[in-house]
Amino acid sequence: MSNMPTESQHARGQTEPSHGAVRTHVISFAIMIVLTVVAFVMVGAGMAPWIVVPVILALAVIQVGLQLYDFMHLNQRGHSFPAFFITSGALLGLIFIVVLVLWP
Amino acid sequence: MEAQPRLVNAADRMELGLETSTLEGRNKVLGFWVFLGGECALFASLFATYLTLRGQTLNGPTAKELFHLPLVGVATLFLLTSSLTGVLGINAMHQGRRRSLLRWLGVTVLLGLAFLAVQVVEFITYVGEGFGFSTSAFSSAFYALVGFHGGHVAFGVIWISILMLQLKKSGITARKAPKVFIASLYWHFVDVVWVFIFTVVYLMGIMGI
Amino acid sequence: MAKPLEEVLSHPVHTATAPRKRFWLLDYLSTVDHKKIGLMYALIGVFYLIVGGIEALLMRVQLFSPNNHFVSYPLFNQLFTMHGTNMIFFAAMPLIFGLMNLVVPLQIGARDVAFPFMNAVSLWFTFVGALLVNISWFFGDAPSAGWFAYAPIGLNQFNPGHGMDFFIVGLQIAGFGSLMGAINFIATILNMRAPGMTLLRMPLFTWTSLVASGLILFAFPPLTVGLFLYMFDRLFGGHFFDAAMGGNPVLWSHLFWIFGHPEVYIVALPAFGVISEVVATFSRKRIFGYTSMVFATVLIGFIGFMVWVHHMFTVGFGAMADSIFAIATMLIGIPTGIKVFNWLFTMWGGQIRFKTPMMFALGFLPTFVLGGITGVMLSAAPADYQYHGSYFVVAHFHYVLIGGVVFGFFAGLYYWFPKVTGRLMHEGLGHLNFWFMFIGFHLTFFPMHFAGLYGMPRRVPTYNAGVGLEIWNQLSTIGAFVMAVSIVLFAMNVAYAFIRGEKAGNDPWDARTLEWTLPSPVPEYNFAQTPLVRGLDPLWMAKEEGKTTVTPAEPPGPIHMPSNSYLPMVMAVGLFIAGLAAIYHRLFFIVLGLEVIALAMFYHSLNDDEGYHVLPEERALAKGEGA
Amino acid sequence: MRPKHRIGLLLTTAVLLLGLTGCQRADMSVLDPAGPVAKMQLSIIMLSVYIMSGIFVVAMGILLYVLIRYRSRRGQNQPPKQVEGNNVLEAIWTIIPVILLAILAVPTVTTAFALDAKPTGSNVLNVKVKASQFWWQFEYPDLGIVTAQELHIPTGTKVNLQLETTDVMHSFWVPRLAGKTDLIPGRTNTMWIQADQPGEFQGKCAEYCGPSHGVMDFLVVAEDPRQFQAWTDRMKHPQVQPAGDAAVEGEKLFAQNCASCHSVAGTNFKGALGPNLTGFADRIKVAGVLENTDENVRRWISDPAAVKPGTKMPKVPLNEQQISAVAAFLRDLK
Repeated sequence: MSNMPTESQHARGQTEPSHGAVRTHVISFAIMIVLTVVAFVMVGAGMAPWIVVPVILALAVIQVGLQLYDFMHLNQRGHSFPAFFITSGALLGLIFIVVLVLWP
Repeated sequence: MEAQPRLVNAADRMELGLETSTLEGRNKVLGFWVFLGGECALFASLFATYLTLRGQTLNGPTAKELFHLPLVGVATLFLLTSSLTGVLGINAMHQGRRRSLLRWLGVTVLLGLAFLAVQVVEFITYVGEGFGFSTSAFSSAFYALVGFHGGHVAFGVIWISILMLQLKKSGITARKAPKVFIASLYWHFVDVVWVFIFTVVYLMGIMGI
Repeated sequence: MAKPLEEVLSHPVHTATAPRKRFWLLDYLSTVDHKKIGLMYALIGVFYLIVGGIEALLMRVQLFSPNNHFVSYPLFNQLFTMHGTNMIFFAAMPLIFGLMNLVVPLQIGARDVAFPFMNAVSLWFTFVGALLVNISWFFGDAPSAGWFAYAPIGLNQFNPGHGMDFFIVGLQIAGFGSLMGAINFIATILNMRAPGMTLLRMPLFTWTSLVASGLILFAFPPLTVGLFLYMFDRLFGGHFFDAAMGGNPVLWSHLFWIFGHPEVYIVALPAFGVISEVVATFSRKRIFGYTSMVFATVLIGFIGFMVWVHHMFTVGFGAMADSIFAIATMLIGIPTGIKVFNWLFTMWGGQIRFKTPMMFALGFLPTFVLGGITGVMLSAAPADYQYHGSYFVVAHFHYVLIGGVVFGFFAGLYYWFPKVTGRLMHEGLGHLNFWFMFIGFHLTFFPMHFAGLYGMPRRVPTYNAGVGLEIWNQLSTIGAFVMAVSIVLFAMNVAYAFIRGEKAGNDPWDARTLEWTLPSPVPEYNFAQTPLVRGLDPLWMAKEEGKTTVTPAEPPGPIHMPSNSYLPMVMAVGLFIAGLAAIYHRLFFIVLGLEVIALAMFYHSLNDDEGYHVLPEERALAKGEGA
Repeated sequence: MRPKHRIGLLLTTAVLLLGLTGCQRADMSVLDPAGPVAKMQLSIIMLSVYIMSGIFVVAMGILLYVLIRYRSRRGQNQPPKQVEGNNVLEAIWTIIPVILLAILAVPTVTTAFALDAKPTGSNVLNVKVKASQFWWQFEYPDLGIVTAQELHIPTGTKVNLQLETTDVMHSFWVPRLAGKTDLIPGRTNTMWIQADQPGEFQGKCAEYCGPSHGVMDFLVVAEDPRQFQAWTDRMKHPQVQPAGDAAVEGEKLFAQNCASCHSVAGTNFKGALGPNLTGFADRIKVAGVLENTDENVRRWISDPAAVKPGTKMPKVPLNEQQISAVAAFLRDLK
């Protein structure tokens, strides 16, 4: 807070975010829609659960990765702490779920 | 002089937007990511609860009898699209285009409201089919998980609306930017949770897993 | 129209100066200063330590002899429920947040925490949460399902009164406070370190605070969910834990212990941090194996989340689950052992000075080691079938929580007291305080191991005569009163320090870290100039170069300060009203309370108070500041 | 004075006291097992005690040495050498605990699996245990016997327990025979016990279950197989012949006031809410906690909640004389 003036000097060299970002976001979005449609269609088509379940879970994970890395800017530099906390939360959450499912 | 974290951070910030131009902003953004880590644990606990209890339908309807794919599909479409409009809003903010930012945030709020409307319709239908909160352990767990998510969406709608009011008044400033940015993080996170909800609750529920 | 970036960033520096002085009480009620907040946390902690202690004494009197009727069975159940709840949530938690608030920003060379306003909100939420749980006594119905509140004994069918509702709502509110506090400290520690203070140059107390905050972050949400489900079951007809309706009582046990086990490390790790600081300072030696200490701390934090099922070995999950969690639990012994040996070898080759903080640290070592080894004994699942739910477990966790945490905190209180108040406590009284606590502690809890092995279950208001249990219980009761005397001695010592305590000066202990470069008591802005850190123990490094203080990293300039605000207290009052109304099903007051909070948040968000600046000239006028 | 002196003193005192109390009747002691399950569990306890004592002694030895050798002395003007660490030492105190824990982990796992294996065979006795606030029911499905508060088992025989609860969580614990297993609503747990010698073994509820959790006691009565056989015969064909006027009057009062909850084999009394009272006269305890004397029976009936707060048994509207009559009837249930 007190060092705001010095901070701003560094930020002066900031580049305008490129318009390419919009294209990336739209492509990510298109992929998400496709993945969602695939998941819905697989279930709607009544395929065998032992194929469908792992596939739709994998599709969900890919979608979430897109959200985190593209929409939430986790791909940008200086995001190691955010990445650490969100992965820790996800990992521990997964442990909670697995243990509760195995030994309810 | 040896390595100084501040300087490294400053170099990192070159690529980033206005939201991290002040220490206050960086605190807000990091703090909010940390909070989202905690939210992971929160929703994981709710998912675990749901997965533990989903077979306990007693005399009430089962997931397979209950869920309608098209309804869920529409809701999903609304929420996914709102995630895109949210990030486009942040893009506009980074370019300092306030009107564009407000427009995108407005669309995001509308899509959020549309999602909530679908969910309200869905819940009313279920209750009409004899699937209330107290029907069975399964119904309690279902409403807890999906309702908690819906509550998050509703909160996000209110939050972003208030931010829009403020943005109208003050414009994009170094103090406003982090607030808008974390609201967008929140919105994307809510979307992330929904992806797992439609997969684990609805799709797997319809398959009878 | 967008403003150009430059214009946005060169936001005019506020020239507003400090607001006029307030009456001290109003100042504390509205403060956002981490030091004052820390002090209030510590006061809450000590207050509930005494309340929980009185509850413990009543139980010990009841258990002095078999078939005693000093208190009724239902009252006894309320006493142990409130004892556990108060000690864990409202004594230990506020004490750690108190120490963290008082010390962490000073240790990392920061002027404040990342979110000063939210810090005050955390404090007030903790305050009203504790109040809500404890006023249940005055509503004639304290909770009686144990601090673990197992379902279904806590559900309406078996617990029709309002006591459980007070418990659930109060914990929920305090839990929100803790969660916000944790986020605050993570952001503070990661973002606000002085220039040059890399992660591996942070003092160990800061490290343990960081890891403890991380544990709160991931452990409290499962409790939040559990409490919500409990509330739905009790108030809104849910069926999460009611087996008759397909619910699963074990689900609550899981959610509770997912939180409950890390909770032990949440309160223990900062205590380990205190011990690391105290042992290094009073041996006049750098901590031995700093890096392995850091990794041990992080490892304990992570493994701490993978062992909770050992609280449920007797639930009947089968040999596979029991084996996995037994081994995971044993693994925690390894980083803990590393810590113990590092402490021992910090002292090895040092010049040990037996000041009061060091006495508590030395008392901590054997006590905590005993608690640790009984912990490993408990982890062996088949043996645990015998220990589980018996007094052996009571002995074990009091060795960890009193031997580890309380001794650690008393070491910390004696260590940092001069920094906070500017006064030294009395050494003689301090030693007396230590010995009473140490002897009283072992007299109380060592016999409990045997009571457990002789077949005494926990949470019983009476026990069988003539089976060899009397002697252990009588020793315990006597010891409990000896411990009570030690708390009185502590209170006397604090009073003494305020009345005639010696002036402390900047660095009374010949210490090593940044907080000891500051005047005692610390000025509101902490560091007039942010220090430049060039290694672990910056003050010690400066001393080795013959300097008395650490070189600053910046020229003197205006210091930004956040403004005081009553809003955190108002929000807490709103939550208190809403909570009480929820317990008694008064919809109007629920809405009213929530509206108070919403309006306060809305006002805070729109108000955009940018604080004020302390200018160098003003600082020069202040006393104790070598201008 | 330094801390570990005190510890040493306390340890010695504690061991001494342990020896002294060893002379007392200690029929709930984990350290005095009377069956294979408790013996297996004790062996793990002892193994961990040995390993852990070793670690404790080493650590405290170092502490003692350090405190004597490195206390600050007059005339030390130079600060001590600042040591960063020592990789070899740190490796040692990482690896040695790993080895020690592995030594403990192996029997832990094997014993866990051994105890988990359900005993089979023709001579295994099956018992269904049902816990309620605050009493225990024991049903022998193969023998057609139901009893309460006292579990009779033959010595040298594996007994399979099937554990269920009717209300809240409880935990079945007989320290001298086996560690505990919880009884949880909606689940059926199992465990097995065996007594190697005849005797009465005190059992306790070990999971907090309400106001009278502390007095939710029961007994396991182990008898040699012939005596057990005799007991089962008596339970299958109980003598229910009230002798004397008081007992006859008691039977009538029982039918009016008690039979809706209590059942007695060989009679029309079929209440299922409270403990089965077949063979009541043979019981060692009343309500699981009081010695089975005439006075205690009357005390229990006249005000059950005074003995067990929160019990479901109501205060029956009977005068003192009527209560004595009911007690007389119960005394004749053999």
